[in-house]
Amino acid sequence: MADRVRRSEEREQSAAVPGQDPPGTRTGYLPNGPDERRQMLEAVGAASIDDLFATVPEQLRHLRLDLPAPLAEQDLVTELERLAARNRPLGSLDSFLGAGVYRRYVPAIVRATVARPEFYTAYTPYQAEASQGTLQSIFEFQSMICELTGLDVANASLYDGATAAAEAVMLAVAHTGRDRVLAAADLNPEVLSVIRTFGGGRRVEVITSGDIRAATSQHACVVVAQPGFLGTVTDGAAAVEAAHAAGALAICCIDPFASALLASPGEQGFDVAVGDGQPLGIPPSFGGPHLGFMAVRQPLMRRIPGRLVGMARDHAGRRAYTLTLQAREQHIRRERATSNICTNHALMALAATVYMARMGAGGMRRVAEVSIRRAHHLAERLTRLEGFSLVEPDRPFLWEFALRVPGGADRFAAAMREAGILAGLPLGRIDAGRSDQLLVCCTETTAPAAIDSYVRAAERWAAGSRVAASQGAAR
Amino acid sequence: MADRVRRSEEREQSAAVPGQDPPGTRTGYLPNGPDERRQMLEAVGAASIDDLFATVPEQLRHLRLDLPAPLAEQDLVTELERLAARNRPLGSLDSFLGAGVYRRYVPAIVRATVARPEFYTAYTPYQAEASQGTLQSIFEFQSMICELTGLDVANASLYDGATAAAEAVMLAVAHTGRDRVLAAADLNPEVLSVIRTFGGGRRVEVITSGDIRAATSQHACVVVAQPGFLGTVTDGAAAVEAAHAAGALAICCIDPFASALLASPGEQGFDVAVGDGQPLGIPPSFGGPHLGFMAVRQPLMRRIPGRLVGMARDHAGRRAYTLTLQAREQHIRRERATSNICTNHALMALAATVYMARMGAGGMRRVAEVSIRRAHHLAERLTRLEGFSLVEPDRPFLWEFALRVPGGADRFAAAMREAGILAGLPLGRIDAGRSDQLLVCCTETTAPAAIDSYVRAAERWAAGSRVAASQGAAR
Amino acid sequence: MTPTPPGWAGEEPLVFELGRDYLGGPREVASGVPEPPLGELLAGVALRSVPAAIPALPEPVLARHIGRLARRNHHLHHGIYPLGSCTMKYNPVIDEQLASLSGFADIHPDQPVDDVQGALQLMWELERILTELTGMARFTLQPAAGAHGEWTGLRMIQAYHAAGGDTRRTRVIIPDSAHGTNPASASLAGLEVVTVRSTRDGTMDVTDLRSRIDTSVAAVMLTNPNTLGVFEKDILEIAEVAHQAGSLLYYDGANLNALVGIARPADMGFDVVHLNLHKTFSTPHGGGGPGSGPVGVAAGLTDFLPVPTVERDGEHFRLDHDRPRSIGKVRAHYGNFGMLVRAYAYLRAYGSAISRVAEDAVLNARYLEWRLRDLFPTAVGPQCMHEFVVTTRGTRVPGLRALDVGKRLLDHGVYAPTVYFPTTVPEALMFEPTETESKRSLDQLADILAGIVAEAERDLSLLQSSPHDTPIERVDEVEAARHPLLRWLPEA
Amino acid sequence: MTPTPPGWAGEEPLVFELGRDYLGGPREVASGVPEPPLGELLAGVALRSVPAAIPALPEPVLARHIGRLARRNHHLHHGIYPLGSCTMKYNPVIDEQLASLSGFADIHPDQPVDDVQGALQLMWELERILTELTGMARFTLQPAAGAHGEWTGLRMIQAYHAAGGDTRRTRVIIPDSAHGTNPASASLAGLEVVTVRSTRDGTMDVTDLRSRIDTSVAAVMLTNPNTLGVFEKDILEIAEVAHQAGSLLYYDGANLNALVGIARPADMGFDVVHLNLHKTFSTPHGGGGPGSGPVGVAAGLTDFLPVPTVERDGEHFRLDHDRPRSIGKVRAHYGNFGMLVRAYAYLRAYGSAISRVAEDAVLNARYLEWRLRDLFPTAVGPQCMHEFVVTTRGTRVPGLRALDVGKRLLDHGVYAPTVYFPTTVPEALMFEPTETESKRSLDQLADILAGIVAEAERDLSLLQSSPHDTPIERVDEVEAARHPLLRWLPEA
Ligand SMILES: Cc1ncc(COP(=O)(O)O)c(C=O)c1O
Ligand SMILES: Cc1ncc(COP(=O)(O)O)c(C=O)c1O
Repeated sequence: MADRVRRSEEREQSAAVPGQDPPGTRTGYLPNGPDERRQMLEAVGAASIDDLFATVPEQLRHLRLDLPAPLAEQDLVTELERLAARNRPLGSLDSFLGAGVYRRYVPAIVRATVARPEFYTAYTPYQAEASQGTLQSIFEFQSMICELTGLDVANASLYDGATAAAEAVMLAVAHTGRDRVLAAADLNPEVLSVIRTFGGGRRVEVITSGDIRAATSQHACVVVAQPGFLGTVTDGAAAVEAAHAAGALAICCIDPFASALLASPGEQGFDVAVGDGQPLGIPPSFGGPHLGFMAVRQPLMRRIPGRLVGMARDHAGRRAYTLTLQAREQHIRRERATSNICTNHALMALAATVYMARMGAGGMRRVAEVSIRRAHHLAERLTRLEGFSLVEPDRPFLWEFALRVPGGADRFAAAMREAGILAGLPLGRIDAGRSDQLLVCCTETTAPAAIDSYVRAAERWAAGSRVAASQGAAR
Repeated sequence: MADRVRRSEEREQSAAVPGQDPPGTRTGYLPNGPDERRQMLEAVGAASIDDLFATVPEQLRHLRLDLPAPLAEQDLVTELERLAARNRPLGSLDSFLGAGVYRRYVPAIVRATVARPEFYTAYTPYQAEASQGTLQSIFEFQSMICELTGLDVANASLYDGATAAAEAVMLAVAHTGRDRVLAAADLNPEVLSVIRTFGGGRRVEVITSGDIRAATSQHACVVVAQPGFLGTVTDGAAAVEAAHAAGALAICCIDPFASALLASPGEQGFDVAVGDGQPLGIPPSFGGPHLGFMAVRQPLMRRIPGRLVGMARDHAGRRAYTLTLQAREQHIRRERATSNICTNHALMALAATVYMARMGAGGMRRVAEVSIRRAHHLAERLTRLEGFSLVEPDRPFLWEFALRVPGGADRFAAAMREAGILAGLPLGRIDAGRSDQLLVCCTETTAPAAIDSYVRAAERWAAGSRVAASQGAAR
Repeated sequence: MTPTPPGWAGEEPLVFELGRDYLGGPREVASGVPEPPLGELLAGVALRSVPAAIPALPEPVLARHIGRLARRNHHLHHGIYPLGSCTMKYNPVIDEQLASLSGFADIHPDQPVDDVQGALQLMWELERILTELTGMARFTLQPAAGAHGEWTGLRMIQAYHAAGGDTRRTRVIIPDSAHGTNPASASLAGLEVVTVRSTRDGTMDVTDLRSRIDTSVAAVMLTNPNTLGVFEKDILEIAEVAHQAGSLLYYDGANLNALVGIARPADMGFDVVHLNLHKTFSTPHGGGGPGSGPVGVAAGLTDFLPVPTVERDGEHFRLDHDRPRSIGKVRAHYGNFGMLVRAYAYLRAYGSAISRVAEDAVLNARYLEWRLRDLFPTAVGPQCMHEFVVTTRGTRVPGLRALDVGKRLLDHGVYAPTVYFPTTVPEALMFEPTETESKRSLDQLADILAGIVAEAERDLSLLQSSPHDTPIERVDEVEAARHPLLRWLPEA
Repeated sequence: MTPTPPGWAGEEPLVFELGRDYLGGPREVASGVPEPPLGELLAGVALRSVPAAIPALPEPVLARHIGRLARRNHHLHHGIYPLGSCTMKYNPVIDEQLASLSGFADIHPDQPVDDVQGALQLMWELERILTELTGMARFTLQPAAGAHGEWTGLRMIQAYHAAGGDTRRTRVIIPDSAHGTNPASASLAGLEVVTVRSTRDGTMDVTDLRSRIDTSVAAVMLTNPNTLGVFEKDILEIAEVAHQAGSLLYYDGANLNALVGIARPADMGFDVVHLNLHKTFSTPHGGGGPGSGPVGVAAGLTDFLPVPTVERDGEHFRLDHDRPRSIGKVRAHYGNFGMLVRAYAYLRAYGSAISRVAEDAVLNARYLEWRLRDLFPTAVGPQCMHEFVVTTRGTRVPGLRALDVGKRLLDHGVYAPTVYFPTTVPEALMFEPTETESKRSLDQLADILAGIVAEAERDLSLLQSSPHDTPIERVDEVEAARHPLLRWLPEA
């Protein structure tokens, strides 16, 4: 009897993938079976699937691709879990890595929200009437970014903090008609090089300087980071003063948690604030997708790149949200648009919105505080060890600090890694002159026990390098 | 400035938990803050929260409970992950455990569906107009269970397969007015003991027998399992014949995958089919929540326990679903209800519904087939080893088989576990006479490589026990 | 009303109408082993003659079906769910995520105990917390729901009396306001039900109790606060009466949300207690279940707990199956473990602050009751605990029915309160807001109800034909029961 | 229409209206370290004078807010989303679950390479699959979206010409039917745009191209099939013309869904290609993003790829930052890795059967086009690939506008097709059903459209005032743009 069933299954076989497929099974995510396909081909008057591609020159078709066999969902899981298992998640280590990407606690409701098909399977909210959910959440995001940065207008998101900074520079170039950019030397190096690549096309010259007061009337903008790449607090007011004195725009690359605690960019007088919203409920994910945000002062509103959502009324007088001021955008303005951005990072903006609404300004501040306390505590204990010192002992820092370690930062980090500790980013990778330095980060997810482990392991290292040093001396 | 903010936070403190809480933070999931509480107390004319409990005798109040401090979500995760890490998930081992609980592949869409708040936060669908989602999905579940069992009426779910079997027995007792039950000796022992506990209250006598033909006119029902606890196929038709000859009901405890492949209970003449739907997309979860299902022939419809959903029309003539035939249930009939069940396992029924809709009868059959092939292959290879044999070599089995192993099943299983293999359930735990036996299971999640590992480890064991035996002989 | 568009709220076909493929299905795993014909492996076994008519839906089709069904449900993330007696409190998202950790979801009940120490520890610790909150000596975590717990508790009470040689106790006293599961559970346990009246203030009539109690009574079953939301003020006297007659006192813990952390059933004199983790401790209701109904007992009854119990030896946890006086097994395995994980997580989140739950639950109910004071007469006076019952009898609107108010609420995105329960109150509307509704939400509900009553004064028929804005209108229940259509049929 | 009830579809307050607690927040972790006053740790640092007005919402309040917003979105699990050019295909649920595995989501870009071998291997293998599907030599997986890819590709083309000493090429040729990002990307790269006409059949006018091409042209940018859904039949000739002039040929891969596994851009003569993983390879659109726009290049351009590239040494994978001719970095780190995981999973699910995607995508479009043949004139004849453009000009209903048809569709639970694009077609409706819509769904859409046209014949105003059954009606866009209100204000 089973055989009778089997035979009738063979009908389903017709369009299946050749090979060892059992009859009737379907590959991938195609709803139509052989019956539907036959009916549709007949309807459109095509003798075969091949007929549909008649306008494609014959010589281009009939590929023989070297691709692996299709996988059942269960096998796909096995395969991807195998790859995932070849990575060591931060949660399985004691991690002190930061440098622009942070392991912060992601509340359950944030994860659950971005997993909802109502949000993740929706498109850019072109049809406002059927997209109020996305639109309102973006409006809330814009409002929160304005609150956080102290500025007037924020857009619906950009790709990441680095491209956001580059877009800000392009905005300044367009706004001022100038083609030089003065960037603080302690910008995140990833951010700086993206600004350079963006600037390159339009022949914008990017100069870095330790002295941000060097701004002149040739500069479109001054770009500083809060905190700087090495975790230290920047004197934003001074940068603003210098920029404005030169008629340039003042741009601040800000960490959102810094903005929750410190005087905001708006308060300090910046014209533009950009940053990466990854710490706001978005996992590190090996560097992406993260979240670029940008906020500007009112007069720059029409120069802002990307989507903007506005609050309006529907014809029945109800509150409604809609994409607005689209005349800045590529689909209307084409080559004269303020940017080429189309697809942005809306789902990440949703994550950040839910994160901020859950934590509130108060909760975010306390996250910043606990991170600061832990980092300072760790720094204090480490710098008591022989050979360990702060690179910038005189500048206040937040939750990251540059640490000078004995025996080479790369070797130190490797030894720590043996002990299950990601001790920080060896700065020699970025700047050969800093090969004895490590950028160390604490957050609210850095367990106090991990701090103890770090100190103990560093003690062992210090002892070892003392021995090595004395042996070296003896030799 | 930070201090100014801090001080104003103290307002929020009033109703907070004593101890080290930072000002303004909130515990748990309470939306109202101190301001709202104050307003509400005032409105209802209570001077304090304590006032609200004035009707509770003073001597009962003012508890000093010994409970741990409240936890932040992040700390809660740490704590629960620590406990979870003290368990060894099946996925990290090569598991051959079954015995009524199966590790079958759960398609992603099943997991995603039961994680939707529209389903998991809803109540029993009392108000049909606002509960069509749950109601329609239950109607689909009932229909699928009917299709699968070949019977006419299925309910909206019961707690698990064991209580479903007990409810079936109670149904038979009520239907026949008889108070004896003949149960096949190879019922799952968990099921059998639950039947006994249920029967105990109403003084129903449960007799087990290897010969199901022993049914007499004193028996309310004959209960058999398909497959039997040891994985072998039961001759359902014979059980039905014997039951009906004695005027008793024939009840089949069926594995849903057995029902997808073998002649269905309905086809074989059973009056009632029950079982556990856990293998239909529900994780093992240390034994629960699983899913009891029950289907009966039409004449028994008004005796079925639990909820039933019917298809009907709304006042506008649209198709609508609603709870129906509630006169069987406790909230209407109280002590004369067909059962006391109220809360059931609806969400698990939803999981099973989505599972079945994804796999279809064909997909389920192929899952059964691949399980059978693997189990037979493993059995075949193992029984080639010295000292290993099938306990019931002459009875056909599905994906589970009882294996006789040399040197004691408990010791064998312990040794296999050392090698990362859960070799099966040592049957001595249930029946001291079977201490040399192991119940071994394969499913579609049993990797062929795991089967190879099993055979290799068993070879080593066989070699070891040969040595031990020869040493014993030498001694 | 414009016709419901197929898009936002129209009819959704059945799974069976979305596909007819009973043979195909998703791509499957390769067996990886030799594949002799199945007939060889299953020689002589009767296979299905026709496949079950369960279609395999392609994932995009199935996902949309689910998405559309989901939208047809009221749920807690959509609006208030003030179902009295059901404690529809918010279910923390984190609890869902924790329960699905592979270390909890992917473990087998028959794994060696060394593989499941975390699970056993969690159960052991949860049992300790529940004993602390109730004052009982021990708990079984096995029952799958409240009713299951009631029956389990009664079976233990039977075993207790039998162990004392007292086999004449075949009756259970239950107040008239009790939930239907109480008498039904008694009956399933083979016990006879004796009903005791309530007094005018909604509490048990102690005189009536005294007149009915005798040595045939195995247990007195009570809910406290009772289903009217009123604390049984005579509880200590009731306990004395019951115990003096040799009866035990059973606590239906469905309403513990009013008292958790404030007062303990053991201190009131209860001997056996069941809790609904799916009420008090926020495990989600899942559209009807699963729940979890642990049962706690006083010291004299611990021998009768279902097997197995979870025991601790130093740092090691184990299952104890060897309990000769146990009533046996009440279900397969050890309980709805996934629900236990959620409840444990919930309890650890509140920890020593758990009484805040009861405080806010009562305050919310009292406030809502106050807001409705001029709309509906209360059943028994205004001193409710976590829930209260009002009636549509005696309002400004003659002919106003509880059902119609409930149905009209649906149009406002609010679920109806429990209606027509307890049965002792005519036209009852039973509101339980729970502690997780904000004041804003309660004010909104009160405003909506005021609007509905005003509307009813103008035009009652609008209520009587409501709801209007839900995916369907009222269902023809009579026809549904007269010609029950309980399944899809292939040829229908 | 009855007034929208607050329940099922009413207004939802803003987060800012649901709470005002700017100081509190959820319970926090203890620092576990000494806590000197913050002022000591941050001596001399300017702190915020007032907290940001971002309220902390209790979880139950926030969850309901999200639940109600979710219900106000059309999405793929609710209905068809036939947005032309956007490839709104079904997003497999498993891909979401896989991307959130801690082995993928919880890894840091600066971890030692030995800690992230699985991630690098996945990227390396994905790159191989993309090269196989396109015929390009190598890919960068870094660009975050199509537009980002376009600009990255153009920057490489600039670098290529510059490396050959050819610095005069400052222009890009783009057809009039191109997507807006093409010219915008060119402009961002500092290139000037030259527009080439389309012929009547919708393809590029090769004569016009010949007349405009010269040694100032760095690249010719094409989409194929183009935005009219028509295969550029002269593609081989176009490639020859471009190459003969020393220009490179750029492929906007947004429409690869029509050809994946059927024909390869490299074989057509393209030198640089960007793909939209969020279109062809089903990573979800997320309400606007994130996407992923890998760029592939022919062998002569691999030196210019952004740093770093992923390289394989035997069984070991590494990042190569040391590429002196690279255009540099185009974003932080290595790409939208979470999207790469999804696309890789999708590609492995189809594997060698990937051409079935294109087959069914084209068949579905062709079938829908056929079903609509009597309702709307097509823009360029009936031989579409994966999408097609029709117009409301010249239908039975004078005055019928694309916008009104689109809006009326919303009432039926169908998203509007892309309207008014490409700009070369007046009153354009651009349908792309994708391969993941069933025939049943296409028939339904065609029936709905027939109904709408019939309705328009009777009463056009019903369309013009539509939608009626969505959470809101049409928005006053003009007012929105005139007085832009782009944020909530604390005192508003
Ligand atoms: C007072 C009371 N007792 C008992 C029960 C039964 O609990 P369950 O539904 O979990 O079986 C309920 C449930 O609604 C109840 O409200
Ligand atoms: C033809 C075409 N090119 C380019 C793009 C831009 O892609 P993205 O939105 O990913 O930047 C699109 C997106 O809609 C498109 O349709």
